[in-house]
Amino acid sequence: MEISVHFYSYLKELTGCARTVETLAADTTVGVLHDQLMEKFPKLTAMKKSTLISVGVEYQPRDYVLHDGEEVSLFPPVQGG
Amino acid sequence: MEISVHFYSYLKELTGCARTVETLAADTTVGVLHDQLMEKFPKLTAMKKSTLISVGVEYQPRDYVLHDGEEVSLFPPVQGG
Amino acid sequence: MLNTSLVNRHLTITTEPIDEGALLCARTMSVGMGAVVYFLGVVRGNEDGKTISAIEYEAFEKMVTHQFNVLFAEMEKRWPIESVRLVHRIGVVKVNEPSLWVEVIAPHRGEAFAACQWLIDGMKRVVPIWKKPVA
Amino acid sequence: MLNTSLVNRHLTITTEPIDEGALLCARTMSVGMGAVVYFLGVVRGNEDGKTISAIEYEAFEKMVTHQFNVLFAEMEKRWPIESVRLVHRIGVVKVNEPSLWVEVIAPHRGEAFAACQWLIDGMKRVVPIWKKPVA
Repeated sequence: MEISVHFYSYLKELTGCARTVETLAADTTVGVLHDQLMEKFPKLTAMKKSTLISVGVEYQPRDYVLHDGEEVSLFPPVQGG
Repeated sequence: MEISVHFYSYLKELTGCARTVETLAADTTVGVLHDQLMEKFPKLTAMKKSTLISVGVEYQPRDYVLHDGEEVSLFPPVQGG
Repeated sequence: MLNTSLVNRHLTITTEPIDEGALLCARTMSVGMGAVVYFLGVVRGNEDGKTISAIEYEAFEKMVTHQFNVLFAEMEKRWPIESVRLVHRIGVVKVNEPSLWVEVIAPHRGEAFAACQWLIDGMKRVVPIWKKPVA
Repeated sequence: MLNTSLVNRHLTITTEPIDEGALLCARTMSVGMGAVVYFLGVVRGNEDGKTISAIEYEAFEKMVTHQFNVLFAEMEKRWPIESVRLVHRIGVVKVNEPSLWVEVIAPHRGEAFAACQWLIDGMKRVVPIWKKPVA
């Protein structure tokens, strides 16, 4: 399945791109996708602990099972206000 | 000595007047003045515990010793806002 | 009490309606300030379960001014505020109209919220203003 | 999320300056309401000890809207508020200009202060907006 991944704030600067498309086996989890992204963009590894991950507009844990066509976003801690 | 006494809010309704002048012996305390006022205006007695007393613009305790010409105010708990 | 602090203090006790727009226009704040907290107390349509049309506020004005200045001085010791402005309306204030407007400006949010709430709590403890519901 | 509550909810995410005067004019409150709490977050002239001229705010807008609505719904369960209005500016916001405006209206002061502070704390936890200082 294909999953579109968006990067925000300084994660975008670390990867050098705002968006990538990953091809994954069925039933891949958010955690496995994150590991795969850190292999592809090694600079993401330093931010591993503080990275927040959403699927669509909801936060999801590492064991969330992805579905074809879902949009995943990775970003650092939020700082509104 | 002469002490001018002002009543505010519903203490004014209980006494029926906004102001009275009391003639007191030297070194009379706020507490003694309050007792004398409750004798003169018995309806004040019911409010004894909750009555606040200021001399000029400062709150003073019952043992504060009054001086000639000072202005005393008696009023119920405040309710601004 | 002389205001010897560098804090912008503004206190108005008035029988006129509170003009939020004008108060807003008169606000000044320096580049170090990050938080403005603003409170408006409005007369509600019922008091102790009874429907009312207004509240009449009575004040012992000379003492009101003094006690507010004591509170301002204490607040300025506790929090690094740059500005405190307070307007309290007295006389008859109709339902749905504001009787109190307070604004506190400080570098950070927590300070501004804490100082503003402390000031209102202090006012309700020591500032000689009283209410009488109008039927 | 559909807003099925009777609460007046207003959310704006905008690159335009925040117009407090216009927001003030658009306020409505019923006769049962006694408290308006209003917060303004303003860009300060230094960030982490460095002098800056502005902050650039980036937002994941679709998620921002959703997460604010989740916070509003939770807030309305916890406190009897009648109205919550929030404006967050994005893009470049100059020093001394507001980036955030929040207003909460409730029957009593304590509820309005608690709800307003809870909303801002919640925003800083879950709403995907990020800052970048501009030198």
